[in-house]
Amino acid sequence: MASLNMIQALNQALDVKMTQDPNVLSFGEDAGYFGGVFRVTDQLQAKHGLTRSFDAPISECGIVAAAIGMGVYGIRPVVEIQFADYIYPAYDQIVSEAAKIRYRSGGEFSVPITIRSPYGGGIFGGQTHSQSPESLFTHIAGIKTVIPSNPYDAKGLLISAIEDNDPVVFFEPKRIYNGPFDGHHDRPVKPWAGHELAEVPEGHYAIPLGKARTMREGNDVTVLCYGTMVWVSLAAAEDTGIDAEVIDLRSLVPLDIEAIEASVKKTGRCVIVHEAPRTSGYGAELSALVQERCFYQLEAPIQRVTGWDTPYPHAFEWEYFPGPKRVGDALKRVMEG
Amino acid sequence: MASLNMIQALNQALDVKMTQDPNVLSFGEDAGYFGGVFRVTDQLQAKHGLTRSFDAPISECGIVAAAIGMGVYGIRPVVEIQFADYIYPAYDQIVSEAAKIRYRSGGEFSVPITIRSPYGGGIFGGQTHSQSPESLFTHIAGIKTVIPSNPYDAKGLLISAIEDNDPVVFFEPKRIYNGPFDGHHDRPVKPWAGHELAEVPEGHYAIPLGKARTMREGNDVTVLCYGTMVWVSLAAAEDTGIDAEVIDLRSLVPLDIEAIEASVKKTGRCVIVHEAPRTSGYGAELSALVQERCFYQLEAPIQRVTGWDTPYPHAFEWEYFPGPKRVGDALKRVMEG
Amino acid sequence: MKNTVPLSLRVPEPPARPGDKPDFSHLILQAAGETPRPEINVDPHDSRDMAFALVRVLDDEGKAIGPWNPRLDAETLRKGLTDMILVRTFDERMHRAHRQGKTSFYMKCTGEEAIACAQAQVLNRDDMCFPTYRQQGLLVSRGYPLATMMNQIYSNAKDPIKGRQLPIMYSSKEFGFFTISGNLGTQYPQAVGWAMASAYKGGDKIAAAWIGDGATAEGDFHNALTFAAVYRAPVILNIVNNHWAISSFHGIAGGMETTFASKAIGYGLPVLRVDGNDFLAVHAATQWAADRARSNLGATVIEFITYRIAQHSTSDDPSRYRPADEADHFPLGDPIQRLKQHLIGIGEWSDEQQAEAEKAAVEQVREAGKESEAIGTIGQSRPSVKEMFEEVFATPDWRLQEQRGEVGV
Amino acid sequence: MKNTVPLSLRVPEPPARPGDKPDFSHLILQAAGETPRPEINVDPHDSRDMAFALVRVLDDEGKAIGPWNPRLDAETLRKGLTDMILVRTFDERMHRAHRQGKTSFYMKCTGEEAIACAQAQVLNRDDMCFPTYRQQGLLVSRGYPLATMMNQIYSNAKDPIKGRQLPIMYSSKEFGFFTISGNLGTQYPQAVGWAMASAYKGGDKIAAAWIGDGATAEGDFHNALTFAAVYRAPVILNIVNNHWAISSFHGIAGGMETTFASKAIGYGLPVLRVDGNDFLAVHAATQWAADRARSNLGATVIEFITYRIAQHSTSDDPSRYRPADEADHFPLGDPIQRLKQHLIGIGEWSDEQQAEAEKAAVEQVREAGKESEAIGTIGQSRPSVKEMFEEVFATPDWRLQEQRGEVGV
Ligand SMILES: Cc1ncc(C[n+]2csc(CCOP(=O)(O)OP(=O)(O)O)c2C)c(N)n1
Ligand SMILES: Cc1ncc(C[n+]2csc(CCOP(=O)(O)OP(=O)(O)O)c2C)c(N)n1
Ligand SMILES: [Mg+2]
Ligand SMILES: [Mg+2]
Repeated sequence: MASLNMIQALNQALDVKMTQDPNVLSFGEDAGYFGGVFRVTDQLQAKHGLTRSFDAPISECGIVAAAIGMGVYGIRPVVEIQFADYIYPAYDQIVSEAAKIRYRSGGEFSVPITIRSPYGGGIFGGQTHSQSPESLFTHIAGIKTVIPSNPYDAKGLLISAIEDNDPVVFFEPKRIYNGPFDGHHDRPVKPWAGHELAEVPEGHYAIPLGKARTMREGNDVTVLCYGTMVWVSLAAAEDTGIDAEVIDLRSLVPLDIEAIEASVKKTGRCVIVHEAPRTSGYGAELSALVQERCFYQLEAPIQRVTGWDTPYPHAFEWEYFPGPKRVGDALKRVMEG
Repeated sequence: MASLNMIQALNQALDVKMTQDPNVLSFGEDAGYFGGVFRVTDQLQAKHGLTRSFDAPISECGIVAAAIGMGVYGIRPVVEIQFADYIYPAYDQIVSEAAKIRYRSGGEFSVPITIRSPYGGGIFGGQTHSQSPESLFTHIAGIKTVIPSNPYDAKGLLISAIEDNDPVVFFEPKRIYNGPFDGHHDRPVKPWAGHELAEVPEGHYAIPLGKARTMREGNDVTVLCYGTMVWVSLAAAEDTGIDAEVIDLRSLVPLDIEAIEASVKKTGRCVIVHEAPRTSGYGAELSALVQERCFYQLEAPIQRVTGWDTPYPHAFEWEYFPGPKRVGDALKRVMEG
Repeated sequence: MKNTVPLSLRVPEPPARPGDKPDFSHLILQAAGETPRPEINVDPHDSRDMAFALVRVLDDEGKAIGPWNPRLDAETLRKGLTDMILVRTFDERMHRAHRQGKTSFYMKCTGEEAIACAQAQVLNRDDMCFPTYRQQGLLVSRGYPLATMMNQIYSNAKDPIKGRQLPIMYSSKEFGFFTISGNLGTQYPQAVGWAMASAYKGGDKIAAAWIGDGATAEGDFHNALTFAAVYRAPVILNIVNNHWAISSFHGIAGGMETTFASKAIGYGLPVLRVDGNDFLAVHAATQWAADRARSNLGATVIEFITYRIAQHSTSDDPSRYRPADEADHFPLGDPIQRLKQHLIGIGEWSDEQQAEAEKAAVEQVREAGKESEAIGTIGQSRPSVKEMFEEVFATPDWRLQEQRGEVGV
Repeated sequence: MKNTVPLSLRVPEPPARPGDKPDFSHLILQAAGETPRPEINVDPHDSRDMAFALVRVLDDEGKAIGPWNPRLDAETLRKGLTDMILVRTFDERMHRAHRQGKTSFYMKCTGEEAIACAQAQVLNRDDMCFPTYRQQGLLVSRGYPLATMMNQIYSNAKDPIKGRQLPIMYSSKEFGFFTISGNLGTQYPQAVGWAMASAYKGGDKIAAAWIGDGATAEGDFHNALTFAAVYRAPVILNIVNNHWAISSFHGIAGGMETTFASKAIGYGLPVLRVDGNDFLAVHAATQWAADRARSNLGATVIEFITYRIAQHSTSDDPSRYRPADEADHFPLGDPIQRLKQHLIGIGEWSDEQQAEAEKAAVEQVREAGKESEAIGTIGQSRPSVKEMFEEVFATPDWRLQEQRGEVGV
């Protein structure tokens, strides 16, 4: 079994589906001949042909609208939004159209499309190459939101997203494309090579949407996280020696509420970690759900470790990015609470 | 002092500011000669001239972008988005531009604009005339979000929004434009006439953004709400006889956290009410904040009474709309908890 | 350099407001037969003038003349006429139904019937239409049951879209009629995507989309034309210029600066500017565009010049913003009268037949009304409340199941 | 009707990929002097051909000829030349700085210097420019301190925008340079709004905006032209067609279907298509547009034909998607060489002066570099961390104060 990084794993998911299903095609800005600025669609045009992996005009709105029309026709486009920070021009087509077409047509029309986009910080990308807009999609009925944290999941989840009959927004944590960055930016970067979750089987496999993955079992506190923050949270548990149960949600909608409830009822404590600004981030929903369902088991206030309520600042990457230190402090606070 | 409905009060706020400040102007779809589909800008063109209150092309994105450019120039445009359901094409200009220009320019440029838009349900408007997208704006650093619940506040808050030096999204609960609808749709509609909060002083007055209003003092439970839900919540307290403290937030960002904390610490219980879908609605943020700050005073799980996680359905208005019955049930649950 | 004059902001105003004399002198017109008919494989650069011409077939006497005459047989023309009569009768009836409190909302297409009714004859049933709320003629012409349209309007138990949408937001996959969106313009680039998929699959179906003069200002109009041109999508992009967008005249969308048709030039797309109240011209222009699409030559933009005779919707009152008699001065007349005049002129129709057709239409609508009202009008009957929670996703997640439980359905 | 051929999806491809022979035969060219110069009050409908013509002043021998010759004095021309030399020198230096790890990112405008440098001479200092990331020439020509540009690029303690933005996202109100956005196209309709405000106030300032060929596909391009036409805004809307958008050739934005200039026709806006590597043509065309705006005649669209010689940014490698020698085959040459040739031709410049100017530029940049690097390059020096929390709003709310407390600044 090959050891792949996340880019290769995602590329393989697309290749597998395009090989298997002539109705799957891919397009986006610089995603055709060039293979995407992060190379996720590399070689797909050479292998599958010009009309199955092609470049698109710089119009995120047009890209998603065209994909919706294709989905309505009955094929399964996978589109790339070059950075999540540029998804907003497409927001109306996603919220008003993709999310509502099945419902408003009484089930006659549907939109089986996947919208891929690199997201998140930690790369000195400044305010327009670092954003984490996931909660702007979790609020929208009719949209699924998926975020992998490793190569194995990335391939299996992307295959499920493509096979799903509803629109899926698939955010790729670009900071961990090449290795499980844990927020210790002062240490040498680990590559995926050799990591057990980089062992990616050839061919087709699907990971169901809505099933979380327990990355670390623990009894003291439950940590809810996704994307890059999974590795930061694991590092924080490591650094503090607190016996945290680290849960990688993998999919925010649908959400694996059983796994969350079971874990918090076991530990009695909860810390939520994400990169997006705190106010109305997905951590707010998770916090509300946990206190609604585990109120009588909670021994301390749920803690949120998040990005600040500011735009993403270029020169203050590590003060903004929720690193292992900040997560560790929250783990300690919640244990004292 | 005249008794005005909310439309007249908002119209007066615009009239006062346009009379006072030549840099204030208003535009939007059908908002000029015709005075807006809800008549909020009625007569402003006749009184202040063609270039101070005019019609705009049907491009919400263009309307907001033009307003941003005007704000950067140094004037104070107030634009109308005909329905909040149509604000999404402008989302990129609001999120990527209006919200970030002061910050990214090191404070050199700013965007003192007001984006008015009728929002909310209860009018059989179906999925594109009933939405409550407020939490899509509270998540965005750099945007203020204001929602009045009565004519007096509507005028004072809109004047503050126009005078504010940052972009303000001002959502007008269209269901209560003409009267304090309390969700008892089977009863005759009350008009504003005669209501004490319809007593609107002539001329200029401002209500600071970020100050909540306690609509009803109570000791048993704190109800956090805004817009139409203020009246529904008051009715629920009435109907159940539960001694609820009903707090009208008036502004979601900035938020009056002191008022919330003080009240919940007093009552030990909290119910949050809004029309928007539950998942990642503003209620999630409020719930998270309350449990973070009042954890040790809480005697029961915080309850959220909200719209469902579906598009707004035309034929099921009163099953979707959070009415006094549903709020009342939550009040009872939280008292038992 | 300093300014020669101080700057001033220009805000366009319509030639006439309530009380003023209507004025259509700004409208670029041409006599029937004057505009040439290019080959369908014409180089768009050689046909730019079409954006400023006007395709017309029926002259003032109702004679069909010139190169665009589609030479339709009488049967086809009579169907077109009776379809238009039926649409108008249906609109009248449903408008009354609103006043009677049977529906919360309605929108007529009075004066614009020729567009959808003629285009429905050109398009195949399995071509996909991405309409606005003023193309009910597509459904009527294709024989979609009037009672089913009413069931949707009444959101009653037989509403095919299960009470989820405002009245008139029809959807019918079987009739090639894409679910109408309440959001303007969004369907335009979607139609291009659908057409791209059809081309990608090497199929033979084409798409057609409609947009109003006002909505051309939305970014999605630009997105649609860009993608249609770049990928040479087999789609017909119709602009229905009825001169008003609720209370805003077409000049607020740029209609006083140039023709809407001319927007196609900047994308290298061929375009036709057509008399939208001339059934034969609409038919011929649509056939030309459809032939191009089916011949893999790509997209065509068509601007139809027409006039919105009725109020925007039942929530609107045009007397507040335009002259009450403006419609009477619209130089392109009424599509039903013009086709009737033509048919009578060629001896294929008579005033008696017209009277009968109108009676028949009233009868047909009454029958449908009976059938639909027997199920119920707004509030009397509706789909099961559980429909509120169905089909948000293909399969509901736990949230929807729990919330459905809270409602107890 | 059934299809005559099965449909197929067309995806445009550039004439040449790596290894192929470069080919610009698709480019519509005209000889210098050929294109007429309309009066500034020309009716846009009578000047549509300008969208397919090419405004050029410098002929192949570097002689200035024809109706568009701005007849600039030698001083102005020499400043233009030395400005362009300085921009190119600055770009080279900062590109090296990136390789040396002094900055995380950089973008050059190599080959496009004439556009910003000539336009800066026409626009007044208090006109507002809404640039993209390739108009650094505006700042350089207006005398903005190079060291301050570097401070921004290094996000050091003297960065005027306080470390909040990516390198090269300059902002200077004093120099009429609007804060560059990382989001493409957004500035285009904002410039129109700014111009509307200037007109509303009866002032005399005009706005100018720039957009790339690729970004014209964004909806904001359409929004800008619609609002500019409808409200007759005093704005110059520049399209910089450098033939590439990262790895996508202009055809992906529709550049093979027609000219980008022709998009103006659909809004009734006057347009010029200009040799962007001809300093005199850029100057003259911009003057024509500025005169129109200042005369309250409204907006002008200008397409500048140029070529992106360098990689898109320091993150890009063009050898993967286009011929390495494509730039050498670009028919409009290099703007610096062409203006130099002209100045020498009229006896106002020499190879010696050129050599000196280049030396002087290197010196000037080195001096600035010293000054800025003394403060620090990326990582060595930066603004106070509290700047992370400042100016989100005019006054911070409790959340920002609490969060700032958490960071302890
Ligand atoms: C995105 C969006 N903005 C605004 C509206 C409100 N609205 C509904 S119809 C209409 C006017 C449309 O005019 P036009 O495009 O000319 O079509 P017509 O009604 O004349 O057929 C407006 C502004 C909407 N439905 N969607
Ligand atoms: C909204 C948005 N989408 C995508 C990008 C990513 N991006 C940055 S530059 C660029 C290419 C722009 O090409 P063009 O407009 O021709 O300008 P040029 O770089 O050639 O000057 C792209 C796709 C972005 N910055 N913003
Ligand atoms: Mg119209
Ligand atoms: Mg370019």
